[in-house]
Amino acid sequence: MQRFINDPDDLVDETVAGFVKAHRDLVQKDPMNARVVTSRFAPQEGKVGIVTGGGSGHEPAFIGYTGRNMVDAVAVGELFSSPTAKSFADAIRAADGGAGVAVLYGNYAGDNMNVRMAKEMVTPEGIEVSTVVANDDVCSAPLTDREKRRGVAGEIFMWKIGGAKAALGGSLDEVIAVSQRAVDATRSVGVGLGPCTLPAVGHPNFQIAPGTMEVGIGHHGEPGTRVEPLKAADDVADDMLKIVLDDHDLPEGTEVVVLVSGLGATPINELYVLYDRLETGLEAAGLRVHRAFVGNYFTSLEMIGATLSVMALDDELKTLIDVECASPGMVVTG
Amino acid sequence: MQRFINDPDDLVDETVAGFVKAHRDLVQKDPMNARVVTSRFAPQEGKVGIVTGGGSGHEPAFIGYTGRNMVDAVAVGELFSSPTAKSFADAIRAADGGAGVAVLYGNYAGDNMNVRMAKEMVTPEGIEVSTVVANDDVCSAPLTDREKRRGVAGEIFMWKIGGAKAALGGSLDEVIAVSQRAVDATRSVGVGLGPCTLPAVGHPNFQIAPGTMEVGIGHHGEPGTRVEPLKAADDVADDMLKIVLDDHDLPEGTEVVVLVSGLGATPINELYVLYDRLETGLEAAGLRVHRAFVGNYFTSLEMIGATLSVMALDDELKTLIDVECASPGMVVTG
Amino acid sequence: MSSFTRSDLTDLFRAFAQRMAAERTLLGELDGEIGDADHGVAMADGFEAAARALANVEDENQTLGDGFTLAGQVLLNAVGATTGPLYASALTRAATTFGPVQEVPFDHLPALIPAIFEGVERRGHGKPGDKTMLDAWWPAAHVVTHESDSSSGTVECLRAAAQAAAKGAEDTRAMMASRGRAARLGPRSIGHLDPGAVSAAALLDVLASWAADHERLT
Amino acid sequence: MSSFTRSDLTDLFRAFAQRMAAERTLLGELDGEIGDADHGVAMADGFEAAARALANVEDENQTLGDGFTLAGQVLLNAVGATTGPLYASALTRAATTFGPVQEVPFDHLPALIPAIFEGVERRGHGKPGDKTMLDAWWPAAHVVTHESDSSSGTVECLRAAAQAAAKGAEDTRAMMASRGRAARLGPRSIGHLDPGAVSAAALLDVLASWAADHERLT
Ligand SMILES: Nc1ncnc2c1ncn2[C@@H]1O[C@H](COP(=O)(O)OP(=O)(O)O)[C@@H](O)[C@H]1O
Ligand SMILES: Nc1ncnc2c1ncn2[C@@H]1O[C@H](COP(=O)(O)OP(=O)(O)O)[C@@H](O)[C@H]1O
Ligand SMILES: [Mg+2]
Ligand SMILES: [Mg+2]
Ligand SMILES: [Mg+2]
Ligand SMILES: [Mg+2]
Repeated sequence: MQRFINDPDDLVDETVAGFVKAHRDLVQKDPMNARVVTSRFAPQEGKVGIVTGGGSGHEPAFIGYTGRNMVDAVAVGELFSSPTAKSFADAIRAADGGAGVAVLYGNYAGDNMNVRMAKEMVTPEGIEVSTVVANDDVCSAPLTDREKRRGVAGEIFMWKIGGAKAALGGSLDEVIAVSQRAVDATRSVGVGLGPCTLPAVGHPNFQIAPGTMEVGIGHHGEPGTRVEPLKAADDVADDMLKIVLDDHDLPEGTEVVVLVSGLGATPINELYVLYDRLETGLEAAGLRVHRAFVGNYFTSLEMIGATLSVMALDDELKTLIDVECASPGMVVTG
Repeated sequence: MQRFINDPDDLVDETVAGFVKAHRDLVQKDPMNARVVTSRFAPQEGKVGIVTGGGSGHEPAFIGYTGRNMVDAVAVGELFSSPTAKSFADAIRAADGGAGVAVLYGNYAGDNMNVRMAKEMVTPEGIEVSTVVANDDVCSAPLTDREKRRGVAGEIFMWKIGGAKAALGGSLDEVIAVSQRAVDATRSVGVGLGPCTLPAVGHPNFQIAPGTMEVGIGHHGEPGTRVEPLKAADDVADDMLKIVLDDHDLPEGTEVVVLVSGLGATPINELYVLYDRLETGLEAAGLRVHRAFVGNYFTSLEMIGATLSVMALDDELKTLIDVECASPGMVVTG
Repeated sequence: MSSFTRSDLTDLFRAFAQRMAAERTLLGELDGEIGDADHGVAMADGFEAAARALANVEDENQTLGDGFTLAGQVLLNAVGATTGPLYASALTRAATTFGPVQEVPFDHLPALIPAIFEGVERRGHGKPGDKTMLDAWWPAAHVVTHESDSSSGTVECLRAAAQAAAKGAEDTRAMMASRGRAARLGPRSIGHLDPGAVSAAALLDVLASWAADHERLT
Repeated sequence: MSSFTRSDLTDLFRAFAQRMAAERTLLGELDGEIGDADHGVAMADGFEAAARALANVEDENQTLGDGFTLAGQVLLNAVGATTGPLYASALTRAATTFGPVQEVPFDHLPALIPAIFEGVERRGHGKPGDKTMLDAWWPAAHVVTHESDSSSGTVECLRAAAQAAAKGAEDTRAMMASRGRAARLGPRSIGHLDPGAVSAAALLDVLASWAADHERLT
């Protein structure tokens, strides 16, 4: 492992420590729980709190989306593991400004259970909690089983939209409704070209043979829908777009927001090569790109590969995606 | 090569194409030269133009620092190759708002020659050109030969400072003077854990044996000052900081700006692990971190490794680093 | 007849923790095949934290119910993942089963198994055949509730339960996952053991051995 | 006696381009050892662009000076890197040497070599011994200006120059780089050939062979 680590058991704590130091203008550690990162601007009296959480190793997700007009508090799990129910509960407490808390997270069994238990813990304290579960990962289950699909990079859209709605004074019900609309309007797909290694394990926990690619790979290396010979970037982009658009029948003229995220070890110029082709394909399908994000937004340690997320906009989603925000992982200027 | 590429010969053009599409709110392609990217806000009548340029494969550098209050025009070279003199000349023309152009670039033989020739081309057209050459890479030559040192990630500080000074209405001489001060106040060092491959070559052009690291590596894999067994992250951070601080005797109480950049394939959480230790070390040395940037700011394709850059602040540098800016690679909010 | 006391509980958890530490790498690798490779870390860290907590707060007034509740809470707060809430729920259930008493007759010990099964089932909404830890806990619970008669001894009962769990874990190899991360794999999960079932079978193996040692020593 | 015409210039550059394409991988690898692996791409692309431009604008009014200037400009605009400006400067110098004439006597051809040497030297501020392309161009230029007497033929002179360049390139193996990217390596550059010197020697080899073929055919 050619990696910058000390004791693998300390990796998450050291990541959080470095993160809150580097971004102290935006974030801080929860004094009560070292596995909770909160926005400097939270809680805000009368504002709906936005909470998320998930396993580590996806940086800048999840902690990186903490900040102004974004997420108020994040529960931090071990590498690729759901945070504890207690951390989710403490994140909810930290985000609560008296107007209720929206927990916007991804569809993994552990997260589902831990969030449910956290809600049970804080409800007696008088904190109103509602949840939205992102399930944007097309290849993780068929459309007929949509509620089984995982949440991946499209979660960032959910946070951006929910965070903006809360910032504009939306009620808990309104924040939940529009965040759910963001999820419903989002589809993602990942393509893996190389595996990743959990430092405590020491070797890759799955293999992608050189010369092949795994289409539909999950964020923890969960195998995809098919393994096939590695194609030219344009063909990969076409395949990704087809998977997303086939699943998501969008009327011509729809405006979309696009996110192309590297999985950790793919050179950034290649993400632009993919984006170049993707935008061409979107326009050929009669869609218009309102905004694009290209970079390492939601990684999986040093996995080689990329994800595509497309969110279809309605008027409100469009307004909200453009609302100014400042977080270490995403800044939108006014 | 597990990479998203089409024909390797098209990689740079496709990168630029995808980049200007994705960031069309901030940048555009020069209509006269496909290897020049300009800011949407340039040229600005009466403002000093800021130009840079360099080889591709370092994304988001160099193109990513084009934007508001940052670089006005960037000349784009082949992978790891200086842009042509013509591209530098066209970038200068595109940035020129009548108040002269500051070309702020890194110290490589090719860039030196091509910038010099570009200057010869545009001077007869009445454009005043001055240059600053970054040489922040400590390990590329001894302190006694400082003018031989290369420019690496510390260039970003030079652009930020120069861009801010120009935005505030500084004259060409003032922009040059303060950009030079930024360079003089900056030291960088890189540590490589794994090589990178130029797609046209198809295999790594240097090797780093597993279990070892190359301390002082250059941005194109130029070998460092020493190869040694890979250490724990904290020890690597200590070594990097020692190299930077030994070269740059800073009085106690000095405020600094810190940049920790991944080289392309290092997981982002590990950059925070390094930063955690680095900040501790800086404070132990009596220095105060005014601002930190941690992420993939100046990469080398899929090299594994990281660079550290430290800039010592004086009052003006501090004011300028805080000036609001918006570019795809760096946003500072007001 | 001997009893199962609060300090036996600590001892049992110490044995669980040692075994999970020993299986850590294997469990990580099994999870790597069809999940995300963290099951070894989750089980080892979780049971270590629970064992340590049980040892630390062992005092005269603690009941078995308190002990199981504590173990569940600590596991929940230490682990996250899927394992945290599932085993926390299981141990909370066991706390109810064992109740606010300082000790129970030794032959009550097998009741721990159906309690854990029910706790996991209730929290995870799964069923046997989903290719999860339930495929180990369910056959073991079945042995305890249906197949053991009072004539056979406690240790024999626990041994039979452990064997049923081992077989159940082995049977997950032929199953297609429909719960947890491995569900994504669908048919491609077939041929791999479920890591949660394997760790469950290991816990049951520890329980049977611990009981055998305990009986011998008392 | 035969002459060297503007269309011969196109032909010569076609031969340069072919050879650089053939050496592309090798040059990339040599540059990879002590630089950044792009020298093969730079030389191949640059000379291909120059050859194509010379072929495209070949008309009656073009002089040799125009041709060299064009080749230099195109190379400069096509390549960047260090190679672009160095060879552009070299070819601009050659344009002056050959001048605004449609052709020169064939035995003027060797004058190309010192012209290139001087152009590279002037642009790069280097000197022989720095472990650069000058270590090939300099001994070759020395052969042309000092060692060849008019009694020996043009082709022999060019052959001798090419041999001197090949030896010069080989000698870079023992040198420590003090210019260009490899300078960073200091002592660790020793033992590796300088890619720019190797490509220069290859160009000189092409020049000698091309001249031999040309003489035979005319
Ligand atoms: N709903 C469920 N009910 C019972 N067991 C489950 C359920 N979901 C997952 N599991 C078990 O959890 C195990 C994985 O645990 P672990 O790797 O620790 O957590 P995660 O899946 O969150 O990474 C699986 O092997 C399976 O046995
Ligand atoms: N100042 C100089 N004078 C002469 N030749 C030089 C000089 N600097 C570099 N070179 C030559 O350039 C070669 C490298 O060219 P190339 O790889 O194309 O460009 P870069 O070094 O910019 O990547 C070196 O091998 C060396 O021969
Ligand atoms: Mg997990
Ligand atoms: Mg180069
Ligand atoms: Mg797991
Ligand atoms: Mg080179």
